[in-house]
Formats: sequence, C-alpha cells, structure tokens
Amino acid sequence: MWKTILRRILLMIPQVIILSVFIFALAKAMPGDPFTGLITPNTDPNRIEELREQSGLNDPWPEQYVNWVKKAATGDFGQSYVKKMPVATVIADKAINTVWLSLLTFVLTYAIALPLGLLAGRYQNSIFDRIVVIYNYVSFAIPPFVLSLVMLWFFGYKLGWFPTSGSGTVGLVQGTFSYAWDKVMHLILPAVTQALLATAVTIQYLRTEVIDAKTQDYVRTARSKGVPEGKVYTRHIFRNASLPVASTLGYEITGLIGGSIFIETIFGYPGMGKLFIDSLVGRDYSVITALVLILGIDTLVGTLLSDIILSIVDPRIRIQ
Amino acid sequence: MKKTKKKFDNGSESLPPMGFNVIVREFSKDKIAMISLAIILITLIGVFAGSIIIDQGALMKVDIFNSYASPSSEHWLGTDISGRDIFGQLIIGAKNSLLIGFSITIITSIIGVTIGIISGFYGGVIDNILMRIVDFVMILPMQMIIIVFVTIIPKYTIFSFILIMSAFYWVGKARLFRSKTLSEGRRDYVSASKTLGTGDLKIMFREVMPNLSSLIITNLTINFAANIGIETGLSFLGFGLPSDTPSLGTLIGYAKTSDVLADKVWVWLPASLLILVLMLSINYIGQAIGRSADAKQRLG
Amino acid sequence: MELITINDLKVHYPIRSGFFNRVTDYVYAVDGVDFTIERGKTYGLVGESGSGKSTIGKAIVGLEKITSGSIIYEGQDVTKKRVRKGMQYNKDVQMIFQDSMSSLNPKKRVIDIIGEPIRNFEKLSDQEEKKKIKGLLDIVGMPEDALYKYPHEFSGGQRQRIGVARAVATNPKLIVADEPVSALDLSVQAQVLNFMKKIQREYNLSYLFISHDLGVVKHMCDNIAIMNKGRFVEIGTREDIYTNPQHIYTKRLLSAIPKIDVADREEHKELRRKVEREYVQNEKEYYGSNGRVFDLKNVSPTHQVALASAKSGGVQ
Amino acid sequence: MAAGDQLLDIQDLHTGFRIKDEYYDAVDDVSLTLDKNEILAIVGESGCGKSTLATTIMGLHDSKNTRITGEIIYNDLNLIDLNETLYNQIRGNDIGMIFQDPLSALNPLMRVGDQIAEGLTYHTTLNKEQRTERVLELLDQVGIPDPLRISKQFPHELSGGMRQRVIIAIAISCKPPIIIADEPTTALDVTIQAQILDLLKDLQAETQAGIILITHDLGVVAETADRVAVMYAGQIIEQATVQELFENPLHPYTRSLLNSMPQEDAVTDELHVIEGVVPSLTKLPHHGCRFAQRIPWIPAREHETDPILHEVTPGHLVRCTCYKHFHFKDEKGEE
Repeated sequence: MWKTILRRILLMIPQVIILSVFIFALAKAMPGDPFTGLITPNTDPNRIEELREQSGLNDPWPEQYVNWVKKAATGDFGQSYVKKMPVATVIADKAINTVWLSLLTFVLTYAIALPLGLLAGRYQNSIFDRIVVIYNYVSFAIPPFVLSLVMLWFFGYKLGWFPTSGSGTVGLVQGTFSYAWDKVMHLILPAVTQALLATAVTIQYLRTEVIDAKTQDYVRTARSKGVPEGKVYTRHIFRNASLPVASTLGYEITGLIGGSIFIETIFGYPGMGKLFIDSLVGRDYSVITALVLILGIDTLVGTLLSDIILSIVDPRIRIQ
Repeated sequence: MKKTKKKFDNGSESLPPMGFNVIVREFSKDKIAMISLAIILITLIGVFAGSIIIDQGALMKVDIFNSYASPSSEHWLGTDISGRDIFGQLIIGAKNSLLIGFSITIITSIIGVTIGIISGFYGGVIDNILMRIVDFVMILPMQMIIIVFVTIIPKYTIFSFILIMSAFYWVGKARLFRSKTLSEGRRDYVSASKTLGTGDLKIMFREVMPNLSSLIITNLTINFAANIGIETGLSFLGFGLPSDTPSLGTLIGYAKTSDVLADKVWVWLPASLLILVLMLSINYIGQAIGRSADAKQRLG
Repeated sequence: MELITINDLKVHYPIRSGFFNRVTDYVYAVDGVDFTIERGKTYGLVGESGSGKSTIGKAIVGLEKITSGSIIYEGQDVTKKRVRKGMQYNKDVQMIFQDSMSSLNPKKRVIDIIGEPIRNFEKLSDQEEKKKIKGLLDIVGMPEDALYKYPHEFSGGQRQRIGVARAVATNPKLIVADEPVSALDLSVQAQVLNFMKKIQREYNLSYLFISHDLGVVKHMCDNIAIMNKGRFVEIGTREDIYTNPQHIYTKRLLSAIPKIDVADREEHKELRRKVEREYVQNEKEYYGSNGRVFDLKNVSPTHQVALASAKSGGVQ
Repeated sequence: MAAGDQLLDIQDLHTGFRIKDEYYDAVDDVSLTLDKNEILAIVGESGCGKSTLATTIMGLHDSKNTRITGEIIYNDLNLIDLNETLYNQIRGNDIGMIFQDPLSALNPLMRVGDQIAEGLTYHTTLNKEQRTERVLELLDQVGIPDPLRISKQFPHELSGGMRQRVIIAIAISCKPPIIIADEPTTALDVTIQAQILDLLKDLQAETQAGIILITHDLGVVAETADRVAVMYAGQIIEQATVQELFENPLHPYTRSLLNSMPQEDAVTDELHVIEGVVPSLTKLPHHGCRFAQRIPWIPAREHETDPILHEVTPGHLVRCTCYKHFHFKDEKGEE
C-alpha cells in the first residue's frame, strides 16, 4: 500500500519537472518582467537595466529556471507587479476563500448526486428516475456561465435573497455569529450553482452503474441466498456502482479549486479564479505564472489522490 | 431480458451493427430528438441566411447616442453599450460560435481518433510515448493556459483561437478512442484480418474504425455542444474571440456589470437563451444517437 | 511430406512487479516445444486452460511474438514478420477462431468477409471473386443469399462455417483451428466437424486442431500432443494416446472425461480416483525439480512421453 | 434412491417473457418432481429454457416482464404465489443455487468468507463468531485447504475451481434440502469438473439433498444423474431414468443429440447431424410438434397436433408420437 503510494509520488516527479519547464517557458513568453511595473515616465532606463542585471534576468535561461524553481519550492513566487507585495501573500489571501467555496460545493455535490443517482438507477423508468434524467440532462448541457448568470440574476437581483458579490460584508466583527452567517450567505449562491453543475456527471455515472450492476451475476447470487431486496442494494449493488465515482473523488476535490473561474468571476467572489482573471486584466504576470503552477500541481495531486482512493476501495487493484 | 444474456446465444437476437437506418428509426421514435433536430436545422438556416444579409462592418459601427436602447421596431432586441444592434450581433455571433465549435470539433476529432486508434492498435513503445504526451496535456490546467495564450499571442484572430483550443482538446478523445481500440482490438476479427494478410493501416481504419463509428458520431455531437460552450464561455470572460468579432459570449459578457444584469435584460438574455437551446438540442441529438448505438437502450 | 517444422519454440511473457516495475519473472506460456506437421494430416493439441496450446497456434499463424526457437516453412524461418510478408505465408497458413461472433467483423457483409483474403492474396475480377465466394459458401453448406448479410443474421454454427469458408478461401495448406467448436451446441458442433473433415478431403489440408475436448480431438485427429505447463507431456498417434497413455497428466485428463456409459459409471469413478491418488502421491516423479515437465523420450517410433525414468537430465 | 420422499412438485409450469407487449413462453408446460437424495438432470442445448426453469424455481424473475403460471409445490406451498419476503425465506434456506461462471457470480468487493456468511445472517440465529466458525467448517467441507486464510481473500485471488467451491459453500451454507446447479462445471477444465461433480455427490451423500443439475453435457449426465429430463424449445420432450435414457432413447431429438456426440470407441468419419437450430423464442409454433421442422422427412401425419408426454414404460415419458416413425435421414438410403 505505502509502497504503491510512494511509487506513484516518485512517478509524479518527472511530470512536475515537465510542468514547471512548460510554465517557465510560458512565463518567459509573457510580456513584461518584475520591473515593468516600476517604470514611470521619469525612471532612468539604465537604472531599470541595472536592477534586471542584479536579479538575474539577464542570466541564461537554464540558470534562471533553476533559480525560479528554487524560489518557487520555498513559496517565493516573486513580487506582484500590480499590488507591490509578495505573490504568495496575494494568493494565500484569496486561496482561503476558494477553499471554503470548494468545500461547500463538494459537500453539496455529493449530498445531491449520491441519492439522486443511486435511487434513479434503482427505480429505473419510474417518474422519479425520469425527472432525475431530465434534470441531469439539463445540468449537463447548460453552460456554466449561463447558469451562473441566471442564478445571480434571479436569486441575487430579482428575489434579493443573497448578496450579489464579494465574500463578506465589510465592517462585521470577526468571530461573531453575524460575521459567520454573512460569510455563509455569500458562499451559498456560488456553491449551489457550482454544485448543480458538478452533479451532472456524477449522477449519470451512478445511475448507469447501478443499472449495470443490477444485472450482474453476483447480484443474482445474493438474491439466491435470500438476501432481502434492500440489502441487495446497499451491500452489493450500491457498493459496486459507487466504485468509479469514488475513483473520481480526487479529481473532483482538486478540480473544484481550479474550476471556479466562471463562478468566482460572475459572483464577484474573491478567490483564486477571480484573482486569475483580475491579474490577466491587470497584466500581473508573476501572479498568473504562480497560479498556473499551483493549479498544475493541484491537478497532479488530484490524480494521485484518485489513484490512492481507487486502490483503497477496489481490492482488485490493491494487489498489484 | 434475461434470455439474451446467455453466453452462446443463437445469435439471432444479438446486437445488429448500428447503421444509418437505426439512427433514423431511433429518431422517429423520439419526439424530443425530432424537435431538437428541427430546432438545430431552423437555427442553422436562420443564422446562415441572416449572416449573408447582415453587413458586419455596418453592424459593428459604434453609435454612442443609441447606447443601451430598449427593443424597438428599429432594433428588435435593443442595442448594446456602443449602440450596436443586439439582434444582428446575435445572428453573426451564433454563426461564429457554430463555425468555431464545428471547426474545433472536426480538428480535435481527426487528431484524437487517429492518435487513439494508432496508440491502441500498436501498443508497446508507440502507445507509451503517445500516452505520456496525452497524460502531460491532461494534467495542465487547460482553461487557464488557453486564457494565458489568448492574452499573449500577438495578432490574435479567430484562426489562432481555433488552433489554441484544438491544441489542447484532442487529448481526451485520444485517450477515449485508445481504450476503445484496445478492447476492440482484442476481438478476434482483428486477429483474423492480420492472418488474412490485411495491412495495419487498413485494419485500423477500415476494420476497427467502422466499429467505433457510432461512438465517434456520438462523441462528435456532444463535443460540438461542449466546444460551443467553451468558446462562448471564454468570449464571455473576454478571452475568446477578438473584441470586434460578434460572439454570443461577448453579448452575455455585458451582464458582468450588475446594472446590465439587473436592468437591461435584453442585452444578455436572448443570447443566453439561444445558447441554452442550442446546447440542449445538440446534446439531446447526441444522446439519441448514443442510444441507437447501444442496443440495450434503444427505444425500438 | 513435411509441411511445417517447429523447433524449440518458446513464448515467454514478462511479469513486472516490485518498486520500479521491473521484469522480475516470466510466464512460460510455451517453453520449448518441437514438432512437425505433415501434409494432409490432423494434429490435435490438447491441454487445460493456460497450458499454452492457443499460444502455439497463434505463434504458427504469426499472431504471437515468439521469444526463441524457429518455425520452418518451405525452408524459411517464418517467425519474422518480414519473411511472412515476403513469401505470402498466410496464404498457405490460415486460422479458424473459437468465437465466431468476435472473429467476424460485425460491420462487414459476408461477401466482404470471405473476400478479404482473396483480395489480399489474389488478383481476381469482381465477377471471378464473387463466383469463388459463392463456391466457398456452397462447400460449407450455406445458401447463396448469405452473401449480402451481416454476421449477426446467422446462428453460431452458421457463423463458424463462414469462418471456415474464409479460412479455406486461399487454398491454404494448413489451418490452425483454435477451439473451433467449443462454443457450439452439440448438434451444431457435429455439423461443423463434418464440414471440416469434408474440406480436408477436398483440399488435402493439414489441421492443427487445438481443443480441450478429448472426445472431439479423438474424432478429428491422427496425431495428438498433450500439453501441460507450456510443454508437451506426451505426443503420439491417436492409438498411442488413448490406449497406452504413459504420463500421469494424460491419464488424469483421460480419466476425467465423462463417459456415456451409465452401467459402468461407478468403475469410471473408481478409476478416476485411483489415477488422482497416484497423481497426488507421485506428482514429484512426473515433473522435474521446479515443477517443469521433462524432455520427451521415445516409447515407440510414434510415441514420446516426458518421463524422467529413461535417463536423467532434461531440467535446465 | 429413496422413493416417496418427494421434495418438489412442479406442474404445468409456464414462464413467459414480455417482448413488445406480448408474452413468449421460454418454459412451456413443464411438469417435474424431485425426490430426496436424487440428482435430476435437465439437459438441452442453449436456448431450450433449462436455465429459465432454474431461475423460475428460484423466483429470480422480475414480475414486471415475466408471466409465470402453474405450480411449484414445496412443503405444501406454491412458490409462485409467494411474495418477495416469503420467497427470501425459501431462497438460500430451502433451495440453494450454484451458478455457471464462478468469477462473475461472486461479488468482487467482498471477502469470500463474508459472502458465505451472508446467507447465514438471514436464515439462522447464529451470532458473528458462530457464523465465522460455520464458514470455516463449510470451506473445509468443500475441500478448500487453509480455510482461515481463504475466507479472508477476495474472489479474484482464487482459481476457477476454488471459486466454484466457494459458490457451492454458499449454496449449501444453510443445508438446503434442494440444490439447483446451473451448468456448475461448464466454465471449468475437465479435471476440475470431475472434482466438482464428485464433491457434489459426496455432499449429497451427507445431506440427502435433492439436486437439479442443469447441463448441456451428456457425459456429465451419464456420470452423475439418477433421472434425466431432456428439454427442447421450452418443453420437456423426454424423461426417464438415466440408464433407460442412454440405453433406449426414444425422441428424435434425444437420439440425434446422442448421435452427434463424437463416440468414444467407434471413430466414425461422419457424425449424425440433424440440420437446423432451436427456433428462437418469438418464432415458436403455437401448435404441433416443435421438432417437426427439423425432421421434414417424417410426414406430418406422424406428428400429433398438440403433442403430450406419453408414458411408454413406467417412468419413461416422451412427447409426440413421431418417435415411433423416426429414422435418421441417411439410414433409409435416401439422398
């Protein structure tokens, strides 16, 4: 078990290296450098050139890359051009919001998807199943930004139930109940929207897996033992049907963090996705590079997590 | 039906290959699929006929005095911030979205299916190399990287947008069709063809590929919808089509300001509805085709 | 007349394991097998699942990469793909598969299925080709209107006959039949076996008949090889094997076949248990130190068996 | 064979499957009895309805798409009238079932021991330790070495023969008086097949269970069965003791089956063959002899219009009178 995980981690190393080279190249292709932001009409061009020389920007690329990696590994992503503070600080500030949003979304997604998918599969062709299929189909087809807009317009503006932007109201005292409640209120609309979108694939998976599992021979064996119908489902069908979904949990968790660009932008929620777009608009390239790198590694961790989860839940994989 | 599950059945009930008539029959049994097809056809005709009539240059001319005009007989769906006609932009935007979605789908399908089949058929070293490349692209945060590319590419056009998108979105297909080729290649007719002296290329594309055709078509349709979604999504954020090119996404993007979202519904709602209807219809068609490919799910 | 000679054929699959996924061991699917196939005769290859019998068949038609050894056909070693291509080897050596459904491309019509080898190996006009395909269908007892149908429109037995027709389309000299009837019902199996015999008479074909069913093999084959753990444990004529089995494995197989002889069934059972007891007690004497099958020794000019008794050695 | 200890009495059983709003009988007018300590073989080719018969007795069909009529009398109960809850008390406890493919018949995610213990939780009052003990006892009984270790393994870690032994352990876990074995050895090698069949017989000697053995292999029938019922196209066309059936087969289908077997001793060049295949479910004739279309050289007048089973000698039943006039096509020198 631990050996498998360790080997999987070792296998990640070349991937991380390729990823970092790729992103470094991307960063180099982006216009501007840390000193672009300092330039005002009355700066001395020679002074800028001197600064560049000092921070190694005129070194050969391989050297620059190694330096960049060394710094990145210690969490030093340089300075934000626009905000004039360390990139790490800028990102950390927003990351916490995204984590909260992702967590709530994750919980909501499975709270909705698990019962819907499993029950729709069990009662295939019932009215309930048909409604789930339609819901599933619409949530699959609807573009995220359209749903987000409609949700914001309807629940935010028309009904006015939820705040329409931000992650909290300014002026509330941290630690009080109204502060926490306010935070939650800001979270709900984007989280529900994101969860509605994320349920589509999971429900579809679960439903077809349940339908498929129902016809398996081991289910017939269970019935021939005299296992009551309810137990046939809980002990045999649902467990086997959940397997492929369990294996995507890893992707889902990390995918949510990267996938919130639309949601955060539209709901004005100050997380990493919005930071990314804002940085692009403000041409804050050091932040962009750091974000892409973090999310790349985040995706890698996701695949690792998925593999580990699968090897835990499926004994057939555990052996190898 | 339990009976048909028997391993060595008489065969008379085993699954027939999916042909064009099976699709036709599946559609004729499925009203929603027919309606979806009609919607798509009408939209296509309307959009392409409209785009011939409409002069894009004139349409995109800024008319500051007409900013955010409400719908009227002159501007059926009102105007945007620069006083440009929404209805006209809707038509041209839809045309652009459809064409771009279509191009990306075709390009990625050709690359993905070819690489997938080659990889799955040969296995071994070739497969290893191709799949490592696919693995690498898969772990990239694609959405972000595409956006970054869009912003740093000089002389950015529709064409470069299609290329950037295609460069990333073939990998999923390659992986899908590789696994399908692997399982298809395990079937004895592939071995038979090898012993019958048929060449590798012919086996891959004349023997194996026809057996994946239903999957390819299904995947193509659903991908078409997804690609339209991605294009409009990026345009919505402002990182899709160039700003002087009308796009459904750009129209909906105006709603990023709360004033437009809350009070000037005519700017963004028609485009949203159009996208929604298009996506629903195309997806439904894709699913109907998918059903006709799967004998178990056929309606009749 | 000698048709094909197989010398010390080995097919090993690597097993990867351990921390760095390195090759740590091999599956010895086929581990040193020699034999010769003569013109117009039928050879039975018998063994239980995993014995390596199908692997030999696949190696002969060129579907399996071999680890070492040679397969000599018309003086050339045909284990290389280039050699096979160059001499149109597969025109002469064909295969019939077990699963008729999977061995026929579901998207192709019968005319294109049977036409495939003809188009690859012969240059015929459309008319000639069609005539030839009709002739082939006739030989396997299929009506002419089958030409434009798809595989799924036939029953299992009919599909297997189409497979036979395809295999004989280029007048091959050897057909490797890999469990050709084990997926078929009894009565249908008899139909297919009859056709295979009829075709053999007409074309003077050789068959390599791979099967786990000793009854069918006895009906079809002149010479029989019994396989176990990737090697031959016994090889001989039909009479040698059935009336004078020497190796415990052969004895076990023979005694395990259910017999249609109700009156004596208690005796069969007793015999079977006796053989089984002997196997359990003396297993070590029949196999080498690491469980490997010994090299073959002559019992008679036609009959060879893998026993240690003749002389020691044989275990590498 | 202890006579008179009847366990199961099946009368006029029909199992119809719904295909496009119409029911087609896969099992058609089947009447059978099963005695204690007896092996009743049901033999036939694929699609003849023998597996459907088994699953019907087990009550494994979903009532929405199947129509079952007739009687399956067990302990004065007609099983086909039972609701799910009552049937669950019968399944596993009174009737155990052994399946063909031992890999797919076991849940890949559950330890073997837990799968065997599962039936015990619903049919016995044993507590957890007692169940574990019983599982080990069962594994030992079906000839599995090192029961403790095996009980903690997953199905994919076992060989085919071992898996089939586990399936048998599941089937006999609650000591059911009736066991249905549906092609129990088809997926196995001959040497393993022999072991499994011997095991079944040994278990029977201990428990006196009545076994319904479903198979397509006449050799297996000859070696193990006491009585045989031959099925063709959903019907029983001949029924007799095993000696009688192999020594004096009457129905053309039975004779043709026996003749198409490659014979043990005589190496004939040509096997007797009756052309054609079992008609598919939807194409079955409603009246007349179902085998008539495969023996066209027997004139129509020799068949009955609605063939019934005739008791030729005590215990030997054969359907349709055409058997009296049957000869193989080439035996008469025609063609």
